Amino acid sequence: MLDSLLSILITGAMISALYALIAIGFTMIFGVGGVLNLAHGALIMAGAYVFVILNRDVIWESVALPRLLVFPLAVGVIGLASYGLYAGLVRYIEDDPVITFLATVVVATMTTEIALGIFGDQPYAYTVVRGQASIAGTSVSYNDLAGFVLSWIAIGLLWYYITQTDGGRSILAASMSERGAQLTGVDLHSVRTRTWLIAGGLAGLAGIFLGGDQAATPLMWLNPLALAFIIVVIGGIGSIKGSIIAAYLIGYTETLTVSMLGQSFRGILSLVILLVVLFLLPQGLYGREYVHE
Amino acid sequence: MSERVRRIGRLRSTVRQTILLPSRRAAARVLSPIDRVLQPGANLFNRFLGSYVGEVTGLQLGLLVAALVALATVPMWAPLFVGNYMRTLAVACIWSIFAMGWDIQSGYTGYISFGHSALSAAAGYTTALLAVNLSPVPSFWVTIPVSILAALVLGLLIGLPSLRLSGPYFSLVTFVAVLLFYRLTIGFSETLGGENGFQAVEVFTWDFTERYYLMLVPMLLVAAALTVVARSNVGTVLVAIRENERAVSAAGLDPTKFKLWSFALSSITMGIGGVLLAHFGGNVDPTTFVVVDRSIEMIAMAVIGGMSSVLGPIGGAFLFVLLRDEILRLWFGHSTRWVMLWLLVLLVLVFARNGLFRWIWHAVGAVGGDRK
Amino acid sequence: IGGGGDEGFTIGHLAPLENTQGIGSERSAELAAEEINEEGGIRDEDVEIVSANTRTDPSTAQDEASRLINQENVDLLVGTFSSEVSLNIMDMIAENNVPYIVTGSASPAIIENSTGSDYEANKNIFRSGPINSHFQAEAMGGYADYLSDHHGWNSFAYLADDAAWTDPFTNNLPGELESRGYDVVYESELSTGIDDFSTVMDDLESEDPDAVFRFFAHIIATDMLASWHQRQSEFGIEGIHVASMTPDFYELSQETATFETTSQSGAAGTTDITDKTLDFVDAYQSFTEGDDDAPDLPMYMGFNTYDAIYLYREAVEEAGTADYESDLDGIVDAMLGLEYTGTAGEISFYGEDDEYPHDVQEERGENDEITNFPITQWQPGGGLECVYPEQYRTADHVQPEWMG
Amino acid sequence: MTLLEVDSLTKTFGGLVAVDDFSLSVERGEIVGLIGPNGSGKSTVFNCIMGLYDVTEGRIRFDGADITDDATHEVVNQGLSRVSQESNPIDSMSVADNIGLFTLPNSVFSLYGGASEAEIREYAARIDIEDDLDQMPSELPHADVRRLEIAKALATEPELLLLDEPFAGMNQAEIAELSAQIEGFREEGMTMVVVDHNMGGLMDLVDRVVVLNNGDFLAAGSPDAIAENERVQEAYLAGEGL
Amino acid sequence: MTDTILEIDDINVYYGKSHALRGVSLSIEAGEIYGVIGPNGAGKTTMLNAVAGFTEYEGTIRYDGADLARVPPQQIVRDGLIYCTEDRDLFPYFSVHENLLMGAQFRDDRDGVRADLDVVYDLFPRLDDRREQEAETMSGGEQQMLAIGRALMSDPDVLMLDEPTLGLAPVIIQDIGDALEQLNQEEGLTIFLAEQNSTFALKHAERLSLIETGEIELAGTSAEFHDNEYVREAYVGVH
Ligand SMILES: Nc1ncnc2c1ncn2[C@@H]1O[C@H](COP(=O)(O)OP(=O)(O)OP(=O)(O)O)[C@@H](O)[C@H]1O
Ligand SMILES: Nc1ncnc2c1ncn2[C@@H]1O[C@H](COP(=O)(O)OP(=O)(O)OP(=O)(O)O)[C@@H](O)[C@H]1O
Ligand SMILES: [Mg+2]
Ligand SMILES: [Mg+2]
Repeated sequence: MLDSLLSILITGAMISALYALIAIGFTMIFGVGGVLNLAHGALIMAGAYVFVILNRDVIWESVALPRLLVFPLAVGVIGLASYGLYAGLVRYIEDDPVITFLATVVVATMTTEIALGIFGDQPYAYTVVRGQASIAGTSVSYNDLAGFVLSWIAIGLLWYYITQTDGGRSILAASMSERGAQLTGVDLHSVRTRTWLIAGGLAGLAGIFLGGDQAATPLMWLNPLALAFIIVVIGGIGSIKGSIIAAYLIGYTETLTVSMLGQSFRGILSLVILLVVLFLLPQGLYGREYVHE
Repeated sequence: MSERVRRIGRLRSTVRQTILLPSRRAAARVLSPIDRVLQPGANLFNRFLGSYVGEVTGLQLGLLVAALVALATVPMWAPLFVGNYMRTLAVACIWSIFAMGWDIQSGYTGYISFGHSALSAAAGYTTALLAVNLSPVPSFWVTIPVSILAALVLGLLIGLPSLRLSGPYFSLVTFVAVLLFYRLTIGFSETLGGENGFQAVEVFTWDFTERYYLMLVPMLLVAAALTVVARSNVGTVLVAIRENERAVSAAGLDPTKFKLWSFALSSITMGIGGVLLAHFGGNVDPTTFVVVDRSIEMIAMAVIGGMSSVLGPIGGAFLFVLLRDEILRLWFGHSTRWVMLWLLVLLVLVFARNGLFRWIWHAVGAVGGDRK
Repeated sequence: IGGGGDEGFTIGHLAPLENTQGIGSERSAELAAEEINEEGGIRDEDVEIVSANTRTDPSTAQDEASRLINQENVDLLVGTFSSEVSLNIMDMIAENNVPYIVTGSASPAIIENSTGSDYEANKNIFRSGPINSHFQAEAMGGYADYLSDHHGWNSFAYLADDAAWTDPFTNNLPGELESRGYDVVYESELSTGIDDFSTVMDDLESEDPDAVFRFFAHIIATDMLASWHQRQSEFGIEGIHVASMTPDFYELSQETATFETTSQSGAAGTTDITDKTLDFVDAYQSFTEGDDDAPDLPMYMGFNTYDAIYLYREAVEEAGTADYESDLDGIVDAMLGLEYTGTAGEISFYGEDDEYPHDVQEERGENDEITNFPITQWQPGGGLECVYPEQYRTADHVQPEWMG
Repeated sequence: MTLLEVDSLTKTFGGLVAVDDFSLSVERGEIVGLIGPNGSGKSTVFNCIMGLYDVTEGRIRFDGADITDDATHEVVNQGLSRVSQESNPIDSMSVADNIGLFTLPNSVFSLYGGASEAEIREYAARIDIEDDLDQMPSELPHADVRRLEIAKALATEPELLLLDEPFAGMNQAEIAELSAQIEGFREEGMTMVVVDHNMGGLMDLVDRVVVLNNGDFLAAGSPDAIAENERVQEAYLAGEGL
Repeated sequence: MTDTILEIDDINVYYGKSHALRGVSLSIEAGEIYGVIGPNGAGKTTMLNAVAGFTEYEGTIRYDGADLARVPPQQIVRDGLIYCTEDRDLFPYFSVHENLLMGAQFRDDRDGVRADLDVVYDLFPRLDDRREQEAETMSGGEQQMLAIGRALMSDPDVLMLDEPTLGLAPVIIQDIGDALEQLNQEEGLTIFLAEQNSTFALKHAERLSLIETGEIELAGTSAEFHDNEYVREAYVGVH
């Protein structure tokens, strides 16, 4: 009993960190542009595929770069892809949140089709870090462990950036009032660029480790993104702190559900929690009323 | 931002000035005599129906009548085309109902739901469960109302808690709701049929012509009913809720009541569509009914047609289904077809965000000029 | 006005074309058509394959099948991979009387719901392979005997997709194994949406079977294989894993497929089941040369589809007509009279009064064990070998290096 | 006869006491001015009356009925209406439709109720924007947007009208005109409570002034008495209104 | 004190078909308080928006010699031209204190920032009481104080104020007036003031313009405005 509790604690901690990463990226974009970016899921998937393409010779015969090089490269590529999505599409329609929301859904669906067309529906497995360790009797793959550590490093850096630096604070400020940000000399273009780059990088990072855990498939993003939604809503849209706390709440709920009730019940308990939280706190744990200016 | 928006605005206005306006003017020259000829008909229409479904110009009436005639005579012309138009158009009728159902709730109130496929699924699954678990299987006259009721009940179950939430929260929760429905079908596969779903629903008929009319007639009835509602006070209040919910309460109107009502209307519509879809193919399974792709498709249809317009979503649904099942097939292979389809939807979102059919409707309406 | 018509013999092929099984099957159909045309076609008419992508979506499949029937006026339908798709289009196909040979899905319900429940209305429906999962379960019993003889494995675990096609396994296999004197220490059905195998692996390790029989068509268990290798769990992984039939699965899974087995019709061309088997594989490979999308091997569905087209040719030549609209009974009689040697084995169909009318008959060996259900194993170094049944065996089953 | 009775109203936000045990009663036919420094709780009192905020303590009665816990639309339907500090017209509807919305019955089954065009014109005419009926709110100058807000409130046929800073952003001429119109409403039998910082406009209009300071009642009396009240002078007026 | 710091030269602004500013020109000297008055919808806000780069316009606007059309908005702010809008545009979920800090987010002189914070809190004790309250929940008048405070935190050379007295209590209006005069005299701050409240503008501005329906009808010194019959009647009123 104690053993399995410990193993739940450890497994839950690993996976929750990735959920937090996804949720934070999603909530940042929402915070800043008022954009509910469903293409975030597509970026997660793209992260995994980019890693495969660069790291393994199964797609391009001649390319098989070392993992240490591929890792930052893939994160960077997804960051840029995210910015590209903003610069090439979202910025033209962001004045209408509904249209933007729909357009990003369409992008996600389209990207999935493209992945299906290119890679088919079979999974492409890869390893980010080989091997496994045993922590307190629970075996943990180095992949998950690395994912956990890097997620927390990323979250920590982001936290410092957002709360302790003017550049970061201006991202939050711009999320509340664009006009206000301009009046105080914030460069909105640079804020947006930074936000989409960071959010994309986070999605790429999460995608790489999710794929390393389970292999890259065209629909690998749907469930994590759904959980990220639950997390973001529970934590409060726009709040990073809320996302982290909710990610752990949901991560542990999921791990518990799976080990106590079985795979089939995944997500169900999380949704119940979501409904309870919303009933008590319609704005989530740390949310603020949704104002759009 | 403003600068970029301006740039695309400029692009839009150049396109408008050099291409759209001249061609519209030319079209207007050709069309305005027709408009004048049809005007007496329009006047008659406006006198008797105008206050219920909105006023039309001569040409708009002509367009409506032409579309109705075209729909009514499908079995006469569809065989002239290469393709399986009888089936495709029947499918388009069902999806028109879904798109309208989504629109009367999400399009009008601005509470964008990503979970509407769960509502049609509630109806479809109820039909299937009745067929599987009861013997003898009750008649249509029982299963259909019960299934629609089931959609309504689920709609209220989703609507009651989630309509308290503001816009984006509502969208995310409905998105999660539909994923949950999917998980439930898998998790409780003993009762809900799992991945395979059920093949137990009796198909109305496999005869293409009969089947087409069986889908067309309910679709037209739903369209008429929803148009009446949308053009009434209720429609006005729903739009007002989208624009400014506080102003609605200040007007002494209960926003919650109206939002729930729109959800109820929408659920009933989704229920009707769900029952039709179940009896159309006989199969009720997660991929056909539940998965979030189905919700996204109906949204895409409503949006490319023109949100909050009832008739727009019908146009959107027909366009979407025809492109997907017939037109794009002429040039593209299987996965490219979907990519092209979504690309076209994306183009409409960016360049004609108010919807193609709304744009056409207004353009046609403008032909007569300022006769009034 | 609709194509097809009276010139030529049109075969509609239904499969998910994002899936390598589907593509393998489609190429095999085209190969069969090309070969048959070189030999003068079917009843002197040129054969044309019209391919439709069913995805894994029953409604799309219904759309596509309807299109093939009504627009392309196909003379024969072959294919369909997942059971839910097959189940969902049968009604409509039965209505239209087009002969339809299932070549990809194994669920007994396909027969039970059609010819098994209303023979007259459904008699245009056949299955040329694989044998239905009811028989597959029995075949697994024979395979367990082999594993027991060879490695001394006597306790087994059972895992399956929570889906219709595995019901016969769930219902029969544990009993089958116990009746042969083995322990079944663990049984579980997994949600097809599973993406975390750690709990399952923990459970398996604590129950400590010698091997786990798992039946995965929806589930792609790459992740499970990876953790199997990483943890060096002390059991073999046997049964069916559809994803593992992909020729490059060994590579795609980063070699973690090593030691796992899966059964597949045609044994992936590793062995000469009949004298047609290897010729077909060769022909397939030269046919798909330079075709990047096609898998290197026809895969199980390819064998079955290829056979289905040839045997149908034989049936209509025999019947003297391919006109199902006027003489379906003649064609059905001819089908039932066939004893056709295909690439994946000897094919003959059960008759109207059998338990599974129009289903492919299982083949049985000397000890009455089922033999047309060969099992392949990925062996260290990436070689694919047929390990069961004995007469087709190219190599002995290898247990994971960390065991024993 | 007392029309509105606010009885020991307290409203707190977290630890902040925005309104503290405040009472106010308004007689039928009066115009009461409610003044006080910024943040003294005037708008909060209005919000509590209108059911926008949950009341922390105290009761509110209107025309004898307890409306403390009623939702906004219920309060409105009892005959109370408020013109808020910020204008919020519905931008996609014309001025006429904006007014029309406020006349619709609160029933999902009433498809075609509401005021006729002539009635809408009448509401608009009472505040002199009948010429703007076909315009969109965004095309109107600020003062007319404020008038539209008043017209909307009139369209609910209120017995009691709460006006939050009706004069803000208007010039002297406009203030004079608006004051005259408000006087007109009173003659038609309407009761009003007016909040404003513009003493010139307010003091001439009202019968009686109540002063709030930091959520507390500070003083009450005739405009002249208040203008001379030293505490009010110090807390708020700074020489104005004299 | 005769350098022209801000020069608006013949600018026109259109909103669709409507011509909101028609050839408006004026110039502001460094160190003065310049007022623009006019009725509703005259175009005062439009003019300030054009200067701040929020509205497209025809014509030229020069600040400190540079053509503003070529300077990105954030640079305009860094160069000391600070705009305090009619809508206030606060950061609703930042506290009062964080809002003030944002005003100084581009400044490097920490001591200066700290000193300015004291100045603002001195000027508006109400803000001092409410340092941790979220801006959104402040009353209308409190928000107005915060908006002015935030603008001051940007260490402006020229401060553009759009209706700073809107919705403020008479006592506060008086305080603000005093503060503006003080900043103007002691720190040499140039103030460009758009006001509906003509009394306030006339009291504090040295020079003024009257703008009506997008055109400058009258320009002159405060004294000239006081004596002008039309201004007295239409804008100052009786009291
Ligand atoms: N939602 C809220 N949360 C926290 N504090 C609030 C909230 N709403 C108002 N307050 C505070 O309550 C006090 C009263 O505010 P209110 O808006 O009633 O003032 P007011 O008298 O209308 O002032 P003004 O004349 O400036 O509009 C203010 O100090 C304000 O900061
Ligand atoms: N975004 C806009 N779109 C269309 N017209 C506008 C827009 N903004 C302002 N206008 C119009 O331009 C004119 C000038 O408006 P502006 O806001 O500059 O006036 P103002 O002098 O500041 O008035 P106020 O005292 O009410 O603030 C008005 O007629 C107004 O209706
Ligand atoms: Mg107030
Ligand atoms: Mg202004």
